[in-house]
Amino acid sequence: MATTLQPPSIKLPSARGVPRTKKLGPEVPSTGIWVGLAAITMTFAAFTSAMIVRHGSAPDWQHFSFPIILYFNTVVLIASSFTLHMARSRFAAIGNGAADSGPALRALYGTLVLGGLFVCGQYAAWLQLRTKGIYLATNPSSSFFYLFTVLHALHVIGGLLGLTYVISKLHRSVLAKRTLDATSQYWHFMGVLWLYLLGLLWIRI
Amino acid sequence: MAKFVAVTLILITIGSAIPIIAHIWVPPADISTHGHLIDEQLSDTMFEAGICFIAAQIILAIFMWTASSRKPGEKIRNFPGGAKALVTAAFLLVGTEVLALGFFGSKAWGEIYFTPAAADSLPVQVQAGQFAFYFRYPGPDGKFGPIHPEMVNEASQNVFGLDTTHDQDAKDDIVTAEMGIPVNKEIHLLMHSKDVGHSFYVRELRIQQDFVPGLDLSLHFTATKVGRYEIVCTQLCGLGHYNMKAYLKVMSQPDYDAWMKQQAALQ
Amino acid sequence: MRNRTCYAAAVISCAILAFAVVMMVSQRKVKAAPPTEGAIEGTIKLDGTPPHEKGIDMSKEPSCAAIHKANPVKVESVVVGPNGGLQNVVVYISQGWNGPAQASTVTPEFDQKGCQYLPHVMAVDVGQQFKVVNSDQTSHNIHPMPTPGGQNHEWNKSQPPGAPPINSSWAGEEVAIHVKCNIHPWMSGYMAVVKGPYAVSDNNGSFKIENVPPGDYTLTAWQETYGTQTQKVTVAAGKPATANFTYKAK
Amino acid sequence: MHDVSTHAAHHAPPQGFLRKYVFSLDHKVIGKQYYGLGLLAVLIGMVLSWLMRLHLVWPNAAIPGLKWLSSTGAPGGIMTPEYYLQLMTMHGTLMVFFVLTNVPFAGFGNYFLPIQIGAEDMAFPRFNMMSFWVTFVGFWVLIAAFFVGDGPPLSGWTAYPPLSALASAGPGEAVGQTLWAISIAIFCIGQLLGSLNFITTTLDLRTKGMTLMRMPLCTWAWFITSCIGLLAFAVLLPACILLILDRVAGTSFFVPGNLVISDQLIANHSGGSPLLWQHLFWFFGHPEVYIAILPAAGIVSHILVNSYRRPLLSHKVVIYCMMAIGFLSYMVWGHHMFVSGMSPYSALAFSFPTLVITIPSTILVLIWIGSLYGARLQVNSASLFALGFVSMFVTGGVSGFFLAQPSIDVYLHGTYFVVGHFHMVMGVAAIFGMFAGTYFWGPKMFGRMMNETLGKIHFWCTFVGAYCIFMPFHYLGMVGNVRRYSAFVDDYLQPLLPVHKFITYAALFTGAVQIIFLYNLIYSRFKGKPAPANPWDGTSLEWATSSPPPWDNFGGKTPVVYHDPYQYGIEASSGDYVMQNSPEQIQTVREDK
Repeated sequence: MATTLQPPSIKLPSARGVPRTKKLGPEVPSTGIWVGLAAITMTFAAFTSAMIVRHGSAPDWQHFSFPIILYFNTVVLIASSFTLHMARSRFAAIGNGAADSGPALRALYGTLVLGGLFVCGQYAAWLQLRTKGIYLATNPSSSFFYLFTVLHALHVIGGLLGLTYVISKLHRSVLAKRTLDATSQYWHFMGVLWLYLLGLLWIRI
Repeated sequence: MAKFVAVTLILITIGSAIPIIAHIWVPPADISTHGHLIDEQLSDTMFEAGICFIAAQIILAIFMWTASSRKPGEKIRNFPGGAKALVTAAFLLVGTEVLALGFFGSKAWGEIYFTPAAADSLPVQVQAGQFAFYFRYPGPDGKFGPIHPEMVNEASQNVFGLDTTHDQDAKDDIVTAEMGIPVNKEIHLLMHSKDVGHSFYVRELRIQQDFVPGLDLSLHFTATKVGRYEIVCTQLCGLGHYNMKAYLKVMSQPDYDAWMKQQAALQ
Repeated sequence: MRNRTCYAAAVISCAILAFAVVMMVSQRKVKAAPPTEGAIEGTIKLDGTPPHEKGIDMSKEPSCAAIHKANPVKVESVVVGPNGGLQNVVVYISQGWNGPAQASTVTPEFDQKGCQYLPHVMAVDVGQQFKVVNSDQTSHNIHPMPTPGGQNHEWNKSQPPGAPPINSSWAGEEVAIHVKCNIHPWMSGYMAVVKGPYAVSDNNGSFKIENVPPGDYTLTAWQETYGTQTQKVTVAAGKPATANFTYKAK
Repeated sequence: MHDVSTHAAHHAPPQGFLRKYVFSLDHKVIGKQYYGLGLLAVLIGMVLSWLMRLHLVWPNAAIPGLKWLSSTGAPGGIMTPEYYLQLMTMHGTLMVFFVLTNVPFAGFGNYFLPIQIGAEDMAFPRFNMMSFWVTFVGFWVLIAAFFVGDGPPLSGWTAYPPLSALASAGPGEAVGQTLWAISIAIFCIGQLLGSLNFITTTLDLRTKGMTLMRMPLCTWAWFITSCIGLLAFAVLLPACILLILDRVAGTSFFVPGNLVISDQLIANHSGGSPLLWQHLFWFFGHPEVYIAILPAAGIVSHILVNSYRRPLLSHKVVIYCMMAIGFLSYMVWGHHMFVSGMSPYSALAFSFPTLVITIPSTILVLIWIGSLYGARLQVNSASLFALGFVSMFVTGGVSGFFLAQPSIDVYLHGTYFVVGHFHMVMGVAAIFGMFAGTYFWGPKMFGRMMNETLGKIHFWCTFVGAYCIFMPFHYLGMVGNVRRYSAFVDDYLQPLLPVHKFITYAALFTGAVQIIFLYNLIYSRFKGKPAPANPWDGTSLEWATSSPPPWDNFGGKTPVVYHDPYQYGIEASSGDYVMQNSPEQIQTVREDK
């Protein structure tokens, strides 16, 4: 194809910033989050297939009823997603004139608390299992249960760090919308992932 | 320099091809009923791969020679037909070639592996362990005694963990360190590993099968030539891997019976 | 000033002299009165017909198989001599010994020859140096397996032909540590780690424990298949005491 | 956490030695760090291969100085069987992970991907720095295995359980194997961060006019590779976690029950599936081959176009072929498991996609060779190594015909034929890509020209040497010479020892001539003549800035792209080429689609 002198219209990297500074694109965070989520999905997919293969390969699989508190945690996590959604809409409102960042902050803190509550709830679930004498190495089923819940909890803790980061920026009122969006994308994904894991464990364990 | 490299490349190509064409290093004579399928497939593939290899290298060398001897002013010429021609060529020639290979290859594979062992085949159990193969024959009663892993004791040569005092079936089982089989009789090889992964490889029989701990795998083959061959381990199994081997004795039926008596005496 | 230094010098030299004298005396005291050592000897017999032992097929290792072509090797868990003597039995003092743990000063050798251990059973004192050598044309891996959790730790080292001897010793009492070679799974031997004097019965089943001071002792015999037997024995100065053991063939 | 203002700290050139050269956020410094780490790893790996070759042909000879390296592994300098396997494991792991993955992908990619798309840095400089330092830690955790307990693991770079899962399975399987698994897990995290960066940068930070199709071929290769890596390492990581849990927490993911190791019953495991590890590992393992080879292929295409002084016959087809290879690489892992007890039917299901990979690979080769026809070849070290890559790629590729077919693999599996195959196509070819990249981009990275004469000598010796080493491997495989043997005691292997001797001599020679390269690299780094901005009359953006580029790559002037990447063989004011960022109107060479 013969080249034209008019470069095709594609987004410029943000032209802000004086020379001799590095300029980076505005859509970077959301792309990054999506790529990251792809990797996380793949990881859990690998664990899932491992679980299915392991379940099929040997007769030693023992089923056990997992702690009721998990359902409570599930509700908490879903609730936190809603509060985060509220936070986003309230933050958008700030852009549209509403001066006070208080409501958004309150919603964010709510999310933070609920998220923390979820992690504690998971911890409680592990304690319950231990009292029942079900440990990591007791049986492949328990191994996978701990594996999935612990890894998910770690990811949620990562999300909590992200939230605190967002909150601190909002306090200094230097929060960029895309940051909040990226964080909430991650957070909602954690909720979806948990629902998936819960279903998987419910079927298999 | 490019001309020099081109010449080097041609020399390397010829040098690499000679041992293949001259059959200096070839698989040993096949002694199995199925091996000829593999050998034919191997030689077909060698022929096609060889042509691809030689053609590509020589053409690369020639083009290097010509392209490096062009003057700066000279007009650049496109390969006749350009990319389209090459892509079509790749699809038509190579595509059909490899698919044909795949097809015939899978036919050979199917004929070897999709058939179950014959009902009258002779069952032989082989156990791989660090770092030796041991073989077990069911003995007169035709039944293998059960295996008790906790009773495995190599010091007293109870390598399979047999309980000869309690298990009737185990009493007459014959355990050997060499694998003796009658010629022209189908052998049903029952494989299991005692500890880690191993593999059962007999070049002359054209068979190779991994031992996977926790899995009972089986294999069936017929040896067609009397002789003594080496069974070696081809799956990394630890420090003694290089020395993990056993001998396969293919014998006439009478010799086999005699051998079996002699082994029974050693139990 | 001057005579003070002389004084000091005198004192010091006297001190040195006194010290030297004390040393000499004490030396003399140690040398003095060598105790008249006794000894314990006896034979170990197997009562009944020895169990049938499986033959060992070494065809995997041609260099070793060639060595044993003439007389094939059998499992060595019970080795009975021509006149019913039981070989490879470790005899040691289990009670009554209050001398040093390390009674023997030699460095026993654990040889690997024809894909067998020579000796099949080796006794050593706690902390006594022993050396493992390889007289074969092939590599062996020496893999002693003490009971886990004890003072002795499992190890597993290969010894290629021509490699220097492996020198080692054991930290705690243990009768007996099983030694095996994974490259040649049939290879099996034992190391008995004891405190004080010991002996291992020979092909006639007879043993002799040297340098046992007079006194009352409990003697223990260990055989890899039939386990341990003990008996009391009194050692008098001069003449060796006798202690015979008899194992019942199961 | 994923936020542009992670660049807040980035808004001014870094001050101080640490920030500038050690914990730098600058992708160029990080690229060089990866390159240096790879160089260190490749030197260690090469020495290990020397020791192995020496031991193979003189198994009972004392190797001078070896007893100082490990008194137990080599008593009196005579290598024990386990030490051979331990060195082999470390050789494989170092080469595959810390050389073949680090240099062509992470090293050159970090340095040149942002420049070639006109960006000023990676999308997430912090993650970028983290990814290197994580990899660095992984490297030293692996090296630490040399100095613990009874040495590094001996289960090979594939680490099949239960051998790799049970401490009692052999020397090195206690602490060494655990360190190995941890190191690889860490490495995976580093690569995931790196891939995340590459993908986001390519998608979001392209400068004005830089459409995807206008990206140079190596940029494309890095982009595709990072997509492969993102998925592949996301599978290896779980596998390593499961392995570590089996080892330290007593779980039974991979370890079945009733195993008896040296007469001891393994009581605390039951029901695990060793095949599960093989599936997970090879699901990563096969794409890993392309993670090693695709960046090299991209670099080589980039260099070939430049030295052909003409565009390739088709820019797009090359890109589509690389995509196809990357895609297919996820459907073929089972061809590593033809003899490991899979159903014979699934063997066929894996065999055909494997054979299909031949087609895009062939097209690549045909494009490289076909474009050479009628070109004006500029002969320099870079182009020679690039052409050497093509030759090696062909040689290694055709031996794939054999191994792709289960019926032949059943004879060749686990022999030196396999070793020859993957060393040719994955090892030597990728390393040739690195050499080509070094000679081509060295001036840009270090601001000094490298010595061409030395480069050409280095090429010729390495080229001939590599063939002398790895061609005979195939012959040995044809006779059924089993791999991973520390000595050849089998009756039928004894007669092959002369061949092994020849290989050993070749290996010693080829390894020795790499000193020429090292000398060239170091000497020219300090004493070489200063490099101009565009020494090779290149067209892509890395040549549009000074050598070495300023801290923000383009001195604040973000370039705008007007042309396809490879406008060679034309009449322009600058000569027979026009750079991507020059607004000059030219009659471009027509390109087939």
